[in-house]
Amino acid sequence: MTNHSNNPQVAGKTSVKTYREAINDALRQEMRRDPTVIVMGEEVSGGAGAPGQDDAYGGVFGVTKGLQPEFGRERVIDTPISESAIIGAAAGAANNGLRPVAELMFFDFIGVCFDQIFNQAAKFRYMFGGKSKTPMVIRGTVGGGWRAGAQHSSMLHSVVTHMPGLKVVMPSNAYDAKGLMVQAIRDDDPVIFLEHKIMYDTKCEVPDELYCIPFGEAAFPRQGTDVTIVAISNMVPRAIQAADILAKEGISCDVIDPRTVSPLDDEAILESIEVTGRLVVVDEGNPRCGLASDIAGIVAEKGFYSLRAPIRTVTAPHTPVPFAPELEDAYIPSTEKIIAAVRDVMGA
Amino acid sequence: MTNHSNNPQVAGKTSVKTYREAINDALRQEMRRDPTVIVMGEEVSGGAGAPGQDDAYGGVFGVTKGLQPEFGRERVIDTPISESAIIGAAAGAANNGLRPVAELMFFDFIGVCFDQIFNQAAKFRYMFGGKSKTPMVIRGTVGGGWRAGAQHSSMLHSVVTHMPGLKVVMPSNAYDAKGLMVQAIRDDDPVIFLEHKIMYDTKCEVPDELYCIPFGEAAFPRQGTDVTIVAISNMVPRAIQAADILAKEGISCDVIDPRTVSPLDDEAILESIEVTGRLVVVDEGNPRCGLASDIAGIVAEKGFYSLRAPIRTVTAPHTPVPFAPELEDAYIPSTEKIIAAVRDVMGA
Amino acid sequence: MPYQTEFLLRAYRTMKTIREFEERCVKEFEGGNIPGFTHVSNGQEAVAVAACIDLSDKDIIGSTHRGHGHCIAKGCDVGGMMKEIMGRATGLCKGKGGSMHIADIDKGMLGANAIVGGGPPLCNGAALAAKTLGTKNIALSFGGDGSANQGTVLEAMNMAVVLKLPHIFIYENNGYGEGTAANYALGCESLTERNAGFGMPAECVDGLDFFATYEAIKTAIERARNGGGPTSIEAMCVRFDGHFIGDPQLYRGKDEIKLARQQQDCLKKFRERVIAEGWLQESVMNEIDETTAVAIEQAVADALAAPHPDPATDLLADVYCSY
Amino acid sequence: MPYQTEFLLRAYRTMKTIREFEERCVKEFEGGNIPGFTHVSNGQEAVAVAACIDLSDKDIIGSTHRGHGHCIAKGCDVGGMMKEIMGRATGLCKGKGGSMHIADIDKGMLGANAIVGGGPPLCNGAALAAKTLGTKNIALSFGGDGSANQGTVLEAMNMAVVLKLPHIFIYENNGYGEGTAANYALGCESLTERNAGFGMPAECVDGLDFFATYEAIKTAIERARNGGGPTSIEAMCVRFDGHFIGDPQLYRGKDEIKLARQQQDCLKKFRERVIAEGWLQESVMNEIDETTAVAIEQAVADALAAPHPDPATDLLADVYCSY
Ligand SMILES: Cc1ncc(C[n+]2csc(CCOP(=O)(O)OP(=O)(O)O)c2C)c(N)n1
Ligand SMILES: Cc1ncc(C[n+]2csc(CCOP(=O)(O)OP(=O)(O)O)c2C)c(N)n1
Ligand SMILES: [Mg+2]
Ligand SMILES: [Mg+2]
Repeated sequence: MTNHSNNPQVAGKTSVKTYREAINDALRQEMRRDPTVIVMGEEVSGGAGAPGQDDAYGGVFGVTKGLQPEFGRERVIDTPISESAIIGAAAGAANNGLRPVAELMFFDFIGVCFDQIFNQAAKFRYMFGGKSKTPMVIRGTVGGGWRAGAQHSSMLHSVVTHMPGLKVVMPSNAYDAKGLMVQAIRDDDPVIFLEHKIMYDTKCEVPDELYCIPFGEAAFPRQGTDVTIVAISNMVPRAIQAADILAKEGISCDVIDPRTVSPLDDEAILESIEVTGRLVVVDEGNPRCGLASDIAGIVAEKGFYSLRAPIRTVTAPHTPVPFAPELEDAYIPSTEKIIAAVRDVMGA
Repeated sequence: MTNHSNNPQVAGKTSVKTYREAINDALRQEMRRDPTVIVMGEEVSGGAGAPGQDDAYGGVFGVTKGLQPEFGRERVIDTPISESAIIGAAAGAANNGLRPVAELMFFDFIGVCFDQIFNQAAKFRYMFGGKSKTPMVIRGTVGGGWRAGAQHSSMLHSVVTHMPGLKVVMPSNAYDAKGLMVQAIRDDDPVIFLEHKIMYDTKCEVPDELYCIPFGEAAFPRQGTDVTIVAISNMVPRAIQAADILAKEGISCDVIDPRTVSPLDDEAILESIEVTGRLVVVDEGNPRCGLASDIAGIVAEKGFYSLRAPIRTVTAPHTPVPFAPELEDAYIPSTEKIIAAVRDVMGA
Repeated sequence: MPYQTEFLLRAYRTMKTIREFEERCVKEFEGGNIPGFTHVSNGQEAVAVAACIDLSDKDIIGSTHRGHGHCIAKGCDVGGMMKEIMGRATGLCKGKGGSMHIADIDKGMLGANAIVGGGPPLCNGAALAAKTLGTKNIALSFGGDGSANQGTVLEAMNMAVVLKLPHIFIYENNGYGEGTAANYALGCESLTERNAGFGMPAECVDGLDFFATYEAIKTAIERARNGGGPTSIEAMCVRFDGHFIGDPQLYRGKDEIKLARQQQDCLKKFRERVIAEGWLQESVMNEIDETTAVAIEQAVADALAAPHPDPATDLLADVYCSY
Repeated sequence: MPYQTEFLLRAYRTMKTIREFEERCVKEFEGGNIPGFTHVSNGQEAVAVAACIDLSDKDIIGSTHRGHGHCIAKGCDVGGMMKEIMGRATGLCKGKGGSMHIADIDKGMLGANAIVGGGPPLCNGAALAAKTLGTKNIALSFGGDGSANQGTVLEAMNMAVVLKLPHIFIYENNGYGEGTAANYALGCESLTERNAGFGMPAECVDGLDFFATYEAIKTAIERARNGGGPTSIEAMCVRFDGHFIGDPQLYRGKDEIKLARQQQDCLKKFRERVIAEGWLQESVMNEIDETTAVAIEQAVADALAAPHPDPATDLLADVYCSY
């Protein structure tokens, strides 16, 4: 699938894995390796206190399936519906010798625990003069396409990217998902790990062994010279598709997948623009103070003299996510819209 | 003070008022005019249940002082420390015939009530197919300079600007504060009204009568032809100061104060850039996915052909707000930094 | 007879409408006609109807992700609901909300809510408006056993007591929050006692018994209307289906659902009671069953024929009143 | 004698250190040497010391905006604290935190917290780590009467019960949250009963009585260390000063503060008790008073002489471990 031109060579066998399986792999292998890694959240095992089968869910998307039978309820902890208490517990535990991976079933739920994320976990190290570390991961599902409506389909990565002290990871394929999750768990800072729910069943070859993908290093799934397309998460496959279609027309696109949006590999973007002089940024999030204009702003400041055309951002509109499929499909940036934006900057 | 070139003419007497008094004026006059306007929050009166004086605080910054003695505890409601319940009550009341003005003593507290703001109040109208309205105002104090540390000094306007359904207002002087607050109360959408705590004692001539300043219309405190400086809130006086200093060197700055950042008067900015070709955006907020890059992104997309130099953003760094005065002063964009950025784009 | 015939008929018809609606939702979902994910409330009908039957359109309810029953009990049009759930332009929310966001302000239905614990703070607001404006209207929020552990709900209870708000907190304790047992997630012995600790009258009722539930809520409503402040009612009930439609429900006990459907069916209990008491005749209820089935059939047919929204006009509409 | 002399001396010295520290903070603030805004805890010393005196550096406390006393009781260096409060580079947090963010992980002090209700969820985490790692350490969070109405605190209590965490929730009920009476903001008759409703042992103690408070917390600590889960302790106490330094305190009753200082001083009560019981001699305590005054004097002098942070090197440092 994706061409990971700058990925580390991983020894050993690979196999075709879904995005879901890749994350599960990373969690399980890290939990085996490091007894301080724990997983907590609502239904991460499922069936707590219930008469039926244990590990009944393994997360509502099945990402943590099988962990509880292997590691027990002491390390795979089902919680009440109390997100502030979940995130707070993870942050407090991270300061005291554990490496918790806390799940927000839908990242839309940051609304009920945002303080513990941005005012507590994110700021500890700075407020405390560098004397604490908070090695925690918050996993959350993002994005639309699932017809889940306005309160279960948001992206919200821009909100956490805004926050100093947080790292924000947005894998676009199974290979990256595993390597980035391993890095997230081993990282000593709080990491927001955003899984796009529409990608759980996408597959690619993934090494069976453990490997890390360092933060702040973009991937280059397509290389080209006419237009730079920066896309993240679920937008990456669409950008690739657009690039492949445009290639047939003779338009050569350089597709950049930053993989982590905080830290952001702005060097990779700026280098690409030196060659292409044209930039399209694709983001499923809302436009105002969002990642697309963030990247556009960086380039307008640092890459201005390379630019030969206006920057184009392709984002969701400034609306909540609508429920009806026709509306939601129109809401989420499509391959067609990416193609149109590229043509636009080429025509310019 | 500020030159409000495009402000409505307001009949009647004016007097010198502080930013604090101007907001108090707007609240009191609107409460007299409209019995559905209520004020609620922690200490908005103060002294509830206590043996001493009533209206003991009138808000910890004294902004709501005197309202409770005039309108009573039924309309000026002291609450427990329960921000989700405060904002939720305001939103629910707004859907049922009141026009609540809810206070978050420090806007940093959105962390404990963010869901009620962005997932509830902001989304009702859209989710419900246009069949509800939520005429509420959330007042919150923002910004640094008060040596209040990392959890009481943030801006966070970019986070709410990101959210469809919210309007975001950031007055930079007493005149605007009054007119914008009146508009905010009369507005049928949820409005986030952000008061910079360092500006409460700043003064200017303010009409005694009620008047509205429409949302989405910038003010032009200085006009010029060489460089456009967009600044908001507490950064406006600094931008004006910079412009005045630079004017003596022969650099003519067009200072734009958007006053509301959602909606944003991007036309005013784009028109200015057509003339100047140069843009400096000044924002006390953090840089990533912040308002400065938002504006830079808009201009790089829609005003590209006017641009003659890289856009420069002058923001706080990607760090929490530090406590020590030397550090906080270095954190907040200074007049000197604005001047340096202007010189930079002029030299370019 | 302690109840008017009209009242009993209405109660039965409404409960039956909910049952029929929910079972049809399951079918339509499985048939691919309902997008997204959907939570049905069959088994819990008695609580919804007992809570809403005495309310006017000016009284406000706040609901949950499992909101269809509350909507129907509050008088929302089932046709408009089915269209909404199918994402049609003529749905109650123009297809923009869907199952988890049905609202109907005209009926005093302040919205389903996809955020667990989202509703109670909002209902405090509705109650505050009623109190401030002196309307004597009340607010009533629904929540599950799981929602009771959400901080927003807990602080809303305290706020309601402090401000003496006319707000009834209904907790539908169906034993589960998703696949987690209520007993696990609630650290306390008794939710009702925990809520009483907040300083409001709190009662636990058999939510399968329409009459017991109705009487308790009726008392609470009277108290609220008369300035007596909030009440907590915990109604013990049973979820006949999965957490969402399609949930394999591995966490449930062997035969748990089968037995529940046989022995813990609030509709059956209602029928048995009214027949035993001689309050209604079986034939009248059978007739209601038939007309209800027809009405839901019609709602589905209408919904399937209803127009889809048009992105060109609808996507950007109604974010703001003006912008 | 039920208490070791060394214990009593330590208790007195620590309480006196807090008192001296806080009163000096007021003076230094008024003298312009402390930037920002600062909340002092004089009057509440007995609770802080009773709660922390038996804890090791591996036990964790979480504090509040009013945290100086908790820090000192937990063993933080008063010199480092004063420097921090004055914003100096050699302060406990390099001047980056200030009064509301003092932390000292090495001493098991997980931070003051400027967000009301911020601490208890975090202390659950410290307790969870202790439980998972089997260390037998415990966590103890402080909060005010006002904080008890914050949703984060309420859900943290439930979570602690569900996961049986070794976490003691201390509520310092000083009668006010800013200028709002605790009785107004707490809808319940008794916070302790409300907390008991969550399913944990809950006790209300006289927080002016060091010994009563100590004994209650000691029992709770033992229970927590032995796997018995969380406890709630409400300690009734008095705030001698304003909410923040400079608060005009218009909301307080006539002579309320004067009388409190005369009649409700936990330090006086301690002295009276130990003298009456013959446990300590007055002269020893007078000596402690003197050495404490000297120590705080020294801390202030050192702090005033301490270097300021340098923006060039310090502003951008320590946001991340690596980025
Ligand atoms: C804040 C938040 N957390 C988690 C969820 C996911 N979720 C939806 S329903 C549910 C269970 C709710 O249980 P309960 O309150 O008992 O209601 P029931 O489903 O039993 O009707 C959960 C965890 C959510 N929607 N919102
Ligand atoms: C979330 C949040 N809301 C409000 C505040 C403002 N505030 C700071 S202290 C305080 C009162 C706290 O009262 P209490 O918990 O009783 O503690 P005390 O000050 O009496 O020690 C308030 C309202 C805050 N810091 N954080
Ligand atoms: Mg339930
Ligand atoms: Mg207090």
